[in-house]
Amino acid sequence: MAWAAAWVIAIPCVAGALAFALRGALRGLFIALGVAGATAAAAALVVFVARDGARDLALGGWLAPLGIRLRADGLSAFFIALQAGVGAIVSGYAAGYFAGDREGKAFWPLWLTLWAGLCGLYLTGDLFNAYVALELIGVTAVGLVAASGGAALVAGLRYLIVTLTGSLLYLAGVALVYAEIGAVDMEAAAQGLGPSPVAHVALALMAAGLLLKTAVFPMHFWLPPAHANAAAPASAILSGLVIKGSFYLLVRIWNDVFSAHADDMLAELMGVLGVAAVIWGSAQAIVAARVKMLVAYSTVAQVGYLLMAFPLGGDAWPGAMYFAAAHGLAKAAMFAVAGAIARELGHDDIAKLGGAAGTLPAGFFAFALAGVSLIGLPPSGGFLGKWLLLSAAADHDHMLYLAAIPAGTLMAAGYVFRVIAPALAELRRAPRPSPWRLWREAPPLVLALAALALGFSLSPALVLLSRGAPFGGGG
Amino acid sequence: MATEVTGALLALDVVLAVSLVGCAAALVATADVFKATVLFIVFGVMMALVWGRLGAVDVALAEAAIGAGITGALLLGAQTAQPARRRGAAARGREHTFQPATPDDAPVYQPARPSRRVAAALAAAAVAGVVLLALSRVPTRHPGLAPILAPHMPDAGAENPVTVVLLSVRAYDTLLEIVVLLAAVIAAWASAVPAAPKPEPPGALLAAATRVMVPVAVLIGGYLLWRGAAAPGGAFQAGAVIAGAGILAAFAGVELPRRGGAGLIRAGLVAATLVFLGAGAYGPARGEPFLHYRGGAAEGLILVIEVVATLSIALSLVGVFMGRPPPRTPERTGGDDEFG
Amino acid sequence: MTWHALLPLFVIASSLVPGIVIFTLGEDRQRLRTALNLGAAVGKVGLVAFMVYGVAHGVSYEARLPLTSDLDLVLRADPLGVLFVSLSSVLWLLTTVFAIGYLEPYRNKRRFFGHFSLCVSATVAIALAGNPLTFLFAYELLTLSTYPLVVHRGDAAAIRVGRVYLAYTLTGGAGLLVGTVLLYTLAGPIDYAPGGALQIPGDAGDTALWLLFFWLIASLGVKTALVPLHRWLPDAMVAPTPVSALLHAVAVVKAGAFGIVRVVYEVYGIAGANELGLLAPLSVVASVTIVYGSLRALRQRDLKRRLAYSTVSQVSYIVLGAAIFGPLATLGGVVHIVHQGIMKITLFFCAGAFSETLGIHRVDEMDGIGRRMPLTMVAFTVAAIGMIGLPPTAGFISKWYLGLGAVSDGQGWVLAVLLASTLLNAAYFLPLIRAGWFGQRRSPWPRDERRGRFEGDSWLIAPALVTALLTLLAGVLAAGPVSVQQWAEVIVGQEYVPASPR
Amino acid sequence: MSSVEIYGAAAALSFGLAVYGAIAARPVIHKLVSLNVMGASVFLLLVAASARPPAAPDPVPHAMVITGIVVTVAATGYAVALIRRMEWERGSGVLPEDAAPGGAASEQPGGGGRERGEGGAPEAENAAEGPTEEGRSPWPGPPRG
Repeated sequence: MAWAAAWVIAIPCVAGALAFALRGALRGLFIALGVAGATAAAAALVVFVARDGARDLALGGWLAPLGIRLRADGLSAFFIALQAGVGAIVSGYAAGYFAGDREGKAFWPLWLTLWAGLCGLYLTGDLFNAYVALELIGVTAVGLVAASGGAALVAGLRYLIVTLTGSLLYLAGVALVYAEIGAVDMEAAAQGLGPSPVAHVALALMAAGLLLKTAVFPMHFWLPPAHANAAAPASAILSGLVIKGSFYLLVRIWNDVFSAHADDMLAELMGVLGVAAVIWGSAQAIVAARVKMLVAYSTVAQVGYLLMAFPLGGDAWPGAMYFAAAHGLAKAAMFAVAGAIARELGHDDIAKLGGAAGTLPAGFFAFALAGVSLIGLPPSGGFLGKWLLLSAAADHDHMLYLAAIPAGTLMAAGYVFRVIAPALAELRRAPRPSPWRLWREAPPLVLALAALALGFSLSPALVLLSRGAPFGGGG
Repeated sequence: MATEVTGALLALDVVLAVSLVGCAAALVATADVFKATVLFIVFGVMMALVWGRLGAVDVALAEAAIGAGITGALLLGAQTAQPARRRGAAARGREHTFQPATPDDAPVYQPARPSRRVAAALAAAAVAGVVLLALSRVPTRHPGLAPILAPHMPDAGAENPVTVVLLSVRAYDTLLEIVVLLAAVIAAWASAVPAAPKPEPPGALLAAATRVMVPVAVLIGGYLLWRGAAAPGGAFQAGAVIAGAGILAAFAGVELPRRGGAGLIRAGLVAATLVFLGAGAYGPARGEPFLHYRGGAAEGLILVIEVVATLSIALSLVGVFMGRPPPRTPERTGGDDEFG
Repeated sequence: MTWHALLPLFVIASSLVPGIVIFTLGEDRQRLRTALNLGAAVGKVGLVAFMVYGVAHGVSYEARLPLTSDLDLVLRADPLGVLFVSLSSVLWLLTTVFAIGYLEPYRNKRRFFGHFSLCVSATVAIALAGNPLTFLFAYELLTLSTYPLVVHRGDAAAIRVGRVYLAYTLTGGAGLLVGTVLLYTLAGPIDYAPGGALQIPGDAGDTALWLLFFWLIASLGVKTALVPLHRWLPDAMVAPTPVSALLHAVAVVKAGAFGIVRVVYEVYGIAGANELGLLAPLSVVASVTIVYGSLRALRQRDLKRRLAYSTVSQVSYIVLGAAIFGPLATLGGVVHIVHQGIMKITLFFCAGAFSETLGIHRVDEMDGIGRRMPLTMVAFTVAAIGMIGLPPTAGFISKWYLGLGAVSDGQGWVLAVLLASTLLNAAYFLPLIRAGWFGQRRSPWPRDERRGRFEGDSWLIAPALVTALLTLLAGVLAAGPVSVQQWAEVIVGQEYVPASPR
Repeated sequence: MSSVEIYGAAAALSFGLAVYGAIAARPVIHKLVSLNVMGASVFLLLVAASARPPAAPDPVPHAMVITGIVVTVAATGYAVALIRRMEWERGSGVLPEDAAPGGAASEQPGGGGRERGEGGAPEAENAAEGPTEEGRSPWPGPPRG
């Protein structure tokens, strides 16, 4: 079953290529097959890893330090499961959202190749191959943003410049690793890298590049305009999934490759950046004028929580991973609803949302449920993620995070209810709902309910995460 | 004799290194974008020489063909005139046409705000300093991956080690790289400028040059592709040269076959990805891991992949340079409504 | 999951599932929605009765959902939990009847009854929570399900009050989250256990436990409306009366008090808490709240705001009962959980009936109301007397045991507090009764809805009469075999057994 | 100081200069040029830092560099397409945050185009307006009938 890892990458790739080359019904068929196939392959891989533990696949039969090694362990399977879950539902949403207009034609090939790139990043065990995957993700993600033209085009161009700079900083780190040990395979690097300053410099450069691509405060300036101005399905994909890619790679090299060099000073810096991101992002979200801008700044804030796992360590790691999954689901749901609002009401200004729950009852209900997970109220995945982070903070007496996480929770409540409250207000006039309404409200509801369901299913996730993952003891 | 030779080579290295950094410094410092682009092309040629000195001949070829050639052409193309953008229904009627950039009136941009420049300088100093520090501590002993590759060379399907690494050992990298190229074309076409510039009829000199250069370039490309198996060359360098020919032909107004021209181009763009994935699936079909091919089969497969890759790379580079999809039928413009 | 484990889940599901179904029903499906509501309420009361019978005979019902190797969600029917469940299920039935009558002219009924059911499910989950984590789950769910009810009217005032309500309750929730995490860090994953789950160490770690106790009390205090944190309760009177009736008499405020009782008795244990000297400050806070609440109620012109401040004061009796060491005071506190519920809900029902039938909202408009709506006024009078604490009503029982407990623990000053609050209660309830029965009606009623044979809508008046009757029965039959006090004595017995098995 | 170390140092220096250019340059094309220089210098760093002169040149980093070069040209091509579209839509080749105060007249991208106020065409109107101009695609398409 080792080849399941390869199909997870190959199927969306083929589907993306065909979605570009073909036209008409055949194209639609291959897109649907691609999404279904990729999801099935991902499910097979997750079951496979959960059952039999981590598995390596030496591509082309070339053994590790020379050839490229695909490594499917708990951590990668967890993120691939998130990618498949959110990806499939957002694809359904996009089918309804783009029904027929031009912008949708460029969406599908870019989205499917992005899917392949993300799965490639999650599975790769090779540092240079991760660079190529990062580039593929960067170019396709910018493509998704810039396809909408206007302000999205400017945001996309800025995003492209930033993501290229980030990738090259990361590559400089890989170059130094290769200079030090003559190999770019993660495992070889983990064993070969001694305590020399070259390794420290390589880690610093790679971390800087990846933090830039994960939009960590203060390098977050490019994210809000890009995610807010893109089309709703694109924003859902970007905030929910693409941000997780570079974060995953940072976690992978921090725990696997540079575990001996991840000294406290750098970890503490990450933690402080995380706290600053939570405070700054939430503050910006509270004063944002548009729903999409609010949700985009919320992403900047939630990435802050993920970074808090670096200084805390221990069981903060599974907590952060679980929080990332819950955030992926909830954020995709929120952007989907924001898209539905923009299409139904013609605008998404928060000030003019009065009584909007009348036209989009299920939509605002989904937004509220997703908000519950984003704020971190039980019973949601976000709550359990924060619970694990908090208990790790309490164990190590990190007072800063013990204060920052609840503060972030309250600020998140602040900006989520900014959208819910006016929507509940009395309905003045009921604009005529469009026929696509249900198709645009169902996917976010499913995503939001999934985020809440995570509130009860922590143990299977922890079992999966422990399969050979860097912080899992399991086999 | 040997010492003078090594002494002379050392002097050459110093000169090359210094001019490389000087080029980069001038390029970054200048306020005139056109001057910066020309300096970049010089930088690219310098870099090709450096690759030669470092014994990386394949890379030197790639750098010259793609780094300096295609990228230079792209950057210069970005500064040519664009068609007028007339307000549609907004009837504000404002109209402005961009005249072609002639060296004398090329735009001179004010430098960024001092605060931005200080921050940039700090970041630059930090990065350069950190890398220099690391370079000073790099060990001198490790042998790299060459000795590990050597024993596998006989049944690897090609003599040139770089081609073996590119198309067999790290074939997955190359696959992803081709998908990146495809993605770049798709994304570029999605944001195409709807109004295509009105190409003037080619001057006599251009027409004559094209009639001579294009066939020669295609021939060189073919040669590079074929020699790639045993000596420096290969799909990417060949693809870049043929792309150069394609761009020249486009400017000279060479016509495309009438029916299905656009469909053919799309198939060509996508061919490399599909063929590569097909070759990859050849392994699992025989119980081997993905992208596994050895011995006789390897030679054939590598050749097929290289040929198709050259075609796709050439088309992708021309496609990205044009910046818009080819028109499906004569009467419809190549605007972004064509993308579908 | 044996059959015994399913009962707690069924009790919660009996209101959760209809709630979800109501959300999917159309706004105009009036008849089906009413049937669903009433059916669910009666079903829940039946299930709870069965559970009470089971627990009385020593059957243990416990449902356990493991989250991680050591963290799990537990629903357990222990005597204290069952007491609160029975209170909420009975009062939910009555309030549903009242709400159906009250909301006749309103719109958005689907949204109201959907969230109404979710809110009761959360309250029942709070009652049955077996460990602090489950309690936190249900506590936050309660906040989420009550917010739409508070802002139900949808006008600017409701939205503003909603924002204040959220600010207070979510801050309390965040505090409880941190508190529970610290509790789990200090003591490991504990369950509620009669007599206290924490091993109170002799001297080491006192300050940590001491600080944690008051952090938890402060977090829970927001919903209990302890003095500095009570601002949101009077403002929340903007919500429709059935919301005020159920939420502020039974669900939200009582959940906070119930949480404090859990922390004092089942986390720290009354003995441990007394040892650490935690009870004295708590009793001071409770007493201050009691007196302050009554003082503010005195000056309120609006009837519902006066009742709200009275709630602020009355709920702190429960906290006071928990803050005095000794079985009698505990009995007084626990019994008051039920008594305060039924008395206060009667007052709200009457206030709702007055405003819906005669359109009166202010205290000085009640002249001669007894002649116009005698039945409702009788219920109002019984409940008011109960609030003051005169025999034979239930209120007397609570205050009586609180007084006895205070004396037996040597806390004489508590008697003074009880006396003062009783006088203040009289000061702001008796004038209403006098005006109601003996006042001369000069101006006509602002609105006169004579529906059906009764003095007003029977759906509104019947629940008030039933709860007034319950108030009397709880007072008169207190010492009898089947009574609230009897059940409370079982609870008290468990809390004070020294070496109770953990 | 063998030649490999010289080139290593040159790579580090030009890498630094390119970082400066990528941040400080105002027109996006100039940033793009700096990015390409940054890419070339990182590739040089990769090969120079790991080369051990007496030993035969190691093919693996060479392959990586070729892959890197092609990826960089793909990204550059896409960036150029975006810059062209931005100039066409907004009339300015400078990102809003880098705009010179008041949009000096002399800064026309690619020749004489007047740089309008940074507001540019209101976003909504851009997206809605489809292709309005005629104009033959430069692709070597068949001549118009």
